[in-house]
Amino acid sequence: MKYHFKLLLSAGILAASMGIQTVQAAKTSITIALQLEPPHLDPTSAAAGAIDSVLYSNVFEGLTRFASDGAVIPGLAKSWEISGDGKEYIFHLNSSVTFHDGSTMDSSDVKFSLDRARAEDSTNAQKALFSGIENVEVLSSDKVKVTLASPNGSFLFNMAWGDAVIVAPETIGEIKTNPIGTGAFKFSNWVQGDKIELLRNDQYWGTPAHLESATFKFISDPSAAFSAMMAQDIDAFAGFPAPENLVQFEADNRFQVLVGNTEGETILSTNNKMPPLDNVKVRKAIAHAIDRQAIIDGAMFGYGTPIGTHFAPHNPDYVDLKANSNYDPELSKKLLSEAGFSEGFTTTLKLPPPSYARRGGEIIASQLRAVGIETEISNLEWAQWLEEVFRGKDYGLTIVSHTEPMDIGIYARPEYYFQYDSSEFQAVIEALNVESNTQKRSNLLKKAQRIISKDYVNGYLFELAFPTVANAKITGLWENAPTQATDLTDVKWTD
Amino acid sequence: MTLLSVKNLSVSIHEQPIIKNVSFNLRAGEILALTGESGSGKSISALALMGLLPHGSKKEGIINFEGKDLNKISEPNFCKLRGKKISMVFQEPMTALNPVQSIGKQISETLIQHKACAPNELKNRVRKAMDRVGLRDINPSRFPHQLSGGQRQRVVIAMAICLEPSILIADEPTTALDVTTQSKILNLIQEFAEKDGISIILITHDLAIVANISNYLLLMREGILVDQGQPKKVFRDLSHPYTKKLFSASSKQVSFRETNLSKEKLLEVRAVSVNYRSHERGIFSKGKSVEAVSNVSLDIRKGERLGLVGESGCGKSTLTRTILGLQSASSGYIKFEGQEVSKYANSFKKNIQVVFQDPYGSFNPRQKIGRLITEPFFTLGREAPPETEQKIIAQKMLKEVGLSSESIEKYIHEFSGGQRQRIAIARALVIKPKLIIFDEAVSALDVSIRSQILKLISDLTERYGLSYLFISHDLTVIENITENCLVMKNGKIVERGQTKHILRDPKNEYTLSLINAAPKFPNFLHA
Amino acid sequence: MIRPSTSLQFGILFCLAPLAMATISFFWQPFDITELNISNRLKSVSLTHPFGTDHFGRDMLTMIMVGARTSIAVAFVAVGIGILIGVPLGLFAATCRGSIIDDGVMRFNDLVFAFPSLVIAILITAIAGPSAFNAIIAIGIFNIPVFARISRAAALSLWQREFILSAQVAGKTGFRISIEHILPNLMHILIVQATIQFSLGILAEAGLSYIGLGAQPPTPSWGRMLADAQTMVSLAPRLAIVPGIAIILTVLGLNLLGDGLRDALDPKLRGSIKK
Amino acid sequence: MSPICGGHNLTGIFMINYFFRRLFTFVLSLALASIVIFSLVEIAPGDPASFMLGINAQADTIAALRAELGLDQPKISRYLAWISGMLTGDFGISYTYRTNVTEMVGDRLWVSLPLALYALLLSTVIALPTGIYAAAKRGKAGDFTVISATQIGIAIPNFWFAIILVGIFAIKLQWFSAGGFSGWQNGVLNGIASLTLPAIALALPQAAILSRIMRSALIETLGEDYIRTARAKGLSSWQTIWAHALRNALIPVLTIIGLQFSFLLAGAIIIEQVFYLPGLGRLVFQAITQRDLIVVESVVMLLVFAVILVNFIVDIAYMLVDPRLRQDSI
Repeated sequence: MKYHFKLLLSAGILAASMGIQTVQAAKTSITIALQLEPPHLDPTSAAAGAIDSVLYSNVFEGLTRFASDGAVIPGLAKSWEISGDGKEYIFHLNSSVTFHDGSTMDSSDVKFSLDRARAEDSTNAQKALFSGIENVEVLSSDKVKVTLASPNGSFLFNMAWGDAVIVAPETIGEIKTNPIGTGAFKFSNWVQGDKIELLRNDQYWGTPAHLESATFKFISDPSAAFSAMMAQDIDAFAGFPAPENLVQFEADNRFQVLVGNTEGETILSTNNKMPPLDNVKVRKAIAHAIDRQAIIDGAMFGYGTPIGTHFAPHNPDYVDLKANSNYDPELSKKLLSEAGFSEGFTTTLKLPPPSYARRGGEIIASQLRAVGIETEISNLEWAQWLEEVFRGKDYGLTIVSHTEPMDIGIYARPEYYFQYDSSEFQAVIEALNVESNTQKRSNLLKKAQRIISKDYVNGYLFELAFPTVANAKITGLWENAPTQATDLTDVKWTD
Repeated sequence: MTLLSVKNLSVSIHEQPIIKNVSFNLRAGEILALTGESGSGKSISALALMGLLPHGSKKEGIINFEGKDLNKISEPNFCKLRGKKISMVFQEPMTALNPVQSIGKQISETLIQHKACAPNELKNRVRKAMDRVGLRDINPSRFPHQLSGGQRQRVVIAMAICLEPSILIADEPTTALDVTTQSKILNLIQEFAEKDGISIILITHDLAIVANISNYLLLMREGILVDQGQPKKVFRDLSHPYTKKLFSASSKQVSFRETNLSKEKLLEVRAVSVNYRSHERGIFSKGKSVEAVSNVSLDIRKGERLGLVGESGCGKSTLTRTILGLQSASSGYIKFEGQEVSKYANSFKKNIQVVFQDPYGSFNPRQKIGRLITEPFFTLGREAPPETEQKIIAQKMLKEVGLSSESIEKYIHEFSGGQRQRIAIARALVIKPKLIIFDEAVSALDVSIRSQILKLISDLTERYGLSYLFISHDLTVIENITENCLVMKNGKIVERGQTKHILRDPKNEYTLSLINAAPKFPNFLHA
Repeated sequence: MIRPSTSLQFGILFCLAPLAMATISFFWQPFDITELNISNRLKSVSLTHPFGTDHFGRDMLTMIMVGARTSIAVAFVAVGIGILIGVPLGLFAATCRGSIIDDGVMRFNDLVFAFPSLVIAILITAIAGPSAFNAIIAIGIFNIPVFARISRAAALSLWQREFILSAQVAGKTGFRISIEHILPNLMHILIVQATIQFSLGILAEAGLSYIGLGAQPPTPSWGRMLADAQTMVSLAPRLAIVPGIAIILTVLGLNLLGDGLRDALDPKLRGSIKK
Repeated sequence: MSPICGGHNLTGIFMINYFFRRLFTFVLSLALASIVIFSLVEIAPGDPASFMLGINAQADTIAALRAELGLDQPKISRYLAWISGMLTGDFGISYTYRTNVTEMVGDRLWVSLPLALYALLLSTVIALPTGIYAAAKRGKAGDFTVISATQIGIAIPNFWFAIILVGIFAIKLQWFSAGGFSGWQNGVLNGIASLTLPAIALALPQAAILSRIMRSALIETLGEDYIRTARAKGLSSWQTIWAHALRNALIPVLTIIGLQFSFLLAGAIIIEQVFYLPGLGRLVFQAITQRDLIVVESVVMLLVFAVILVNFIVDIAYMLVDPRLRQDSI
């Protein structure tokens, strides 16, 4: 009887009743949405942040790890010793760590992971992180020694990246579809194009997770993201793609909105070798033509922190240099005519897909037009952007968010797509790389920020905000995004 | 006994009156002929009787059948009459049958619809109906496209008579058929009236048929009944002027002066065969070829008027196309004034013109008459006169064919069928060719107009000293307008000679059957 | 049923409105939409802004007016490509009817039809970058077989007509006959088909722009307005409704126009009562 | 072509012959299509390896990945490898997902195929009765209503309609989920429920088109002589429609249904995007942006194959419906 009744029900009512069931059953599980789906599940052989978003800390762990505030704290290595010359690191591993397949994690796994990442045929997207490693030596099952060619102040930081997680040689063959790590969750199922499911690892070496299971759903379309959240099909959305909708969620007591900071400096990247942008006056004129607040309001609906240099504002070493490039169209026009462009000029503005770039690009184009600079906008997909702009350096201006943490070092690479070549800056970074004294490092970092700011290498816009929308009853979600991760170890439902 | 009585029947379609105040009676077992030229409203009258008028029509008056007014009864009740008491046969057998149903199924539908018999008897009843209409050898599981036109018409008749209705309305049942088939179908219809006592309303434009088989005739013109009576009396008295006009057009010989033929050959067709490749081919095999024209030879001398008679599908159109150079011959040759003709020879093309059958399809509807008529000047190439002169010639030609010279600025849809055929003749004459091919040039015309056009052809060719090849399926037309003629069957010439001789004393059996089958006015009229 | 004249009237009315807006926008625009005024964003309907302002503070009415230009131009040129290539192809195939060339043209048609148009459009923009121009190409390519097919079919039946035979008797070449006799007689079919393809073009432009592959900023188009509005539907529904209705009315108008023209241009209905 | 040659044997031979001829063009079209697709995908700028490794990758890393993916092979041998793989049902390994493309496509088909069929079913269920009704009532108020509705239906962009559906039924009323696909393993009804809104959005314009075609095909058939013949036999106008007109009118309708099916399979990209359904369309869209060339090639090829196959089936179906085609050539 009941069965027949069910059949007779319209699909709609059925779906509604199911909705109620999920709410009641959802106490120990969570459905959390992300915008991008991982292409595969090996964090050590792709740049895709989406892989870390799902797996970092949940499934895979490294020797060190990022805390939610961005600090580097012990991970699989409970402690370490650094030799006096700063070249030798001895890591003490946590004992009783097992992989999800039951095998134990020991120092041979660490050696394997690090050697694999720096090997000749490695496909690690951040191979540079490991380039300073000269040797990895197993001292005992829970002790491993890493020898560097030269001291590296950011080595521990580097080891916290998702690209440096520890993997096991036995399971490496299938890592792309069946990742076996040491984290608080084990990988359970992946419906490509739709979702990834994780289950709690009851054998976890650390504090076990509250949730029994978690489902990551992938919703790339911003309006679909809004609908899914509003219809409560999902419990949370980490990195909500449509800032314009956050107001509505904030006003709705079913939801909470966490706006955290990220390591993403959104900049108007400038081709420092392409005339007339090779003229520092022109770059300065551009910098003064830009109204950051208008861009933050127009493109991000107010979410984002203005920056004046390539550094995250929440970092203690940050220097506020916004005054170097305050909004002053008159000054901008003056600088242009000084540079010999009183009639203005035309350049290209190539925009990758994210809405900060597309919308921001329109606003910047309009602001530049006001001082006489015409831009030809072309919208590119990421693949095209990488080919044309990043590798081909065939661009005048572009907008992109550099989300890698502590990446000011890229300005020291003259072949990098900015094509910024300053020996002064390069010297600072060289010094920084071998410096491990905290205070000296801080001074060097501040100096580096000032150099690029006064050279107007790029137009510095804002630090990308990381909005998370979640059901009001969820706690323990990361507010900030020091790295691309959705750490669920501490997440739970409150009643 | 009066079976059906029609009083003051008027029909209008979209507010436009089509038939006005028609009254007549139909008695049991009678063949009532409803005749008139196209547009006279005879088909609409039939549809009005069947209650099957097109959308947007209105009918008034009384149609009394078995004590009921058919104009008043409800649609469901009318459905019970159709097919059972009153049935109908249509003009186009090629389209009157559902192409995707077997003929047996279509015939049985009448029986099923009126619950005439038990399901297990159906097969027998269908067989019986088919036998009755002369389809003894045909399997009911056949589909319409597997039958010839005559056979299809028999199927339609079988559907109409299988319930032995009181009235059978036959709307031009033989017009689309070959003459030999026509006579057989007419015989069949006559038989129903005589043997089965079915009253027939026969709609036809052919007065000879009317005279031959009907008991009573109604003559309509522009929706009005103009004359009626027994055919014998009507045709003998010819009291109404319109009747007289029609009658003389159908029977009168066109005055035809015999000329002395020169010996000089204008066109020489020698042993020409034309093969068609059938479309049914495999991936690797070419289709089998079908011989449409087989070893045909003919000559046209200067001033000669040659006829070519044959039924549909005999290959006469293919022959025409071959002579015109639109189709290449598989073997044999064609010479014009002693020179072999190649497809692109302009010296030949400027001396030959053609008039086609369909007055509606022969002209580009988007061009003005002036441009249409002067098109043949293209064959002259650089010899063509300047445009202003072409226009003058065109105007002159229009006058010659009896149209005003202002017509030059008009479009073709502003003309009637007869006028269009005049324009076609004007177009053919405009470059003064030596030879014209008339391909069924009068077949689509009403009888009164047909005689006018024939007269025009005769006059003009005489005046311009033209030769022509006149192709027709109609012996009476050929008789009136040619001195020599050829009879064609299945791609071959089966008989040739003087037209008079052939018609009077045919040597070939096929020619004889053609002559016998053609409806002629019965002798009683000449008495 | 809508009488021919009624649907024609409505069709012309609905089509003229966007056309007029587009034309007027060349001479006069209520506001300058190249200047973004962020503080003025998402203003609701008022006397100064009859449709309000968008997320960049631009006047929606002006956006609709200028957007009409792009939408119309894209659809128009795409139809033009279809006609300019498809019709000669179809006529050529009909002239060589039954030959290998005819067969080839038909197979080509089938092949193009077989490709998923949207996927190919995405591929084209992946190759050449998204732009209104590439959208035109992508939409235009799929118009070619449409026009080739209908002009071939119509031409084939015309080739059976006797007036073509007379032209052949007059020694005219297939090419000349196609231009002089065939083309004018299938003009009415082409016009009707063009209005239909035009309306499909507007929808296609909207679809491509919606996924970001159509017109690029700062050029506004109706499809791009919809795309920009997609995340703001709940915030300011009119951002999606206004361009949506503009598209619907224009497409509706074109379809009505097509229907009306079909009846008005049908030669069967001219000069005589239909049988 | 002679009218009385239709013995059963001859017909049979002809049908087989016809079948093989169609099969030949079928295979030829596929071969051509594969070349077109391969070239189109190959000339697209952008490198899958660089895409995957991002902006910090070193040149040697990219080269290593290219070698791993087989991208360093010459184009011709890659084409041949692709084709021969396809012939054996092996579509290769996705560059980015690193899983078997055959499996991936198979998974996506479980969403796209039911969605296409669902939408097609909806559109047919709406369109045929309304089309038939309008044709039967031509010139009357009912016809006017249907025509007006179809005009509007055609004019509405389906993604726009989809957004409105989501706004009303998912966000306001919460009857359906706003998107996503719950999977068939959670029950067939669940699966159907999650495909309902997308199917409606897809079906609406299709139904409007189909309804118009049904109407005009039926009106045209109703003008045929054999309809008059049937009426003369005593069939009522509805009986005539059922018994005679419908089957003949269904021939053009069948073509359109065939075309619509292939359109729905491939053309749902935007709808799949709006409802974030893991379907074929979104797979190919995503694969293009990620330069997952092998997936793009294989899916597009599969879609083309589907269209050509549907055409092939429709052609063969014609022959079964229409006895004339068993003999005459087309």
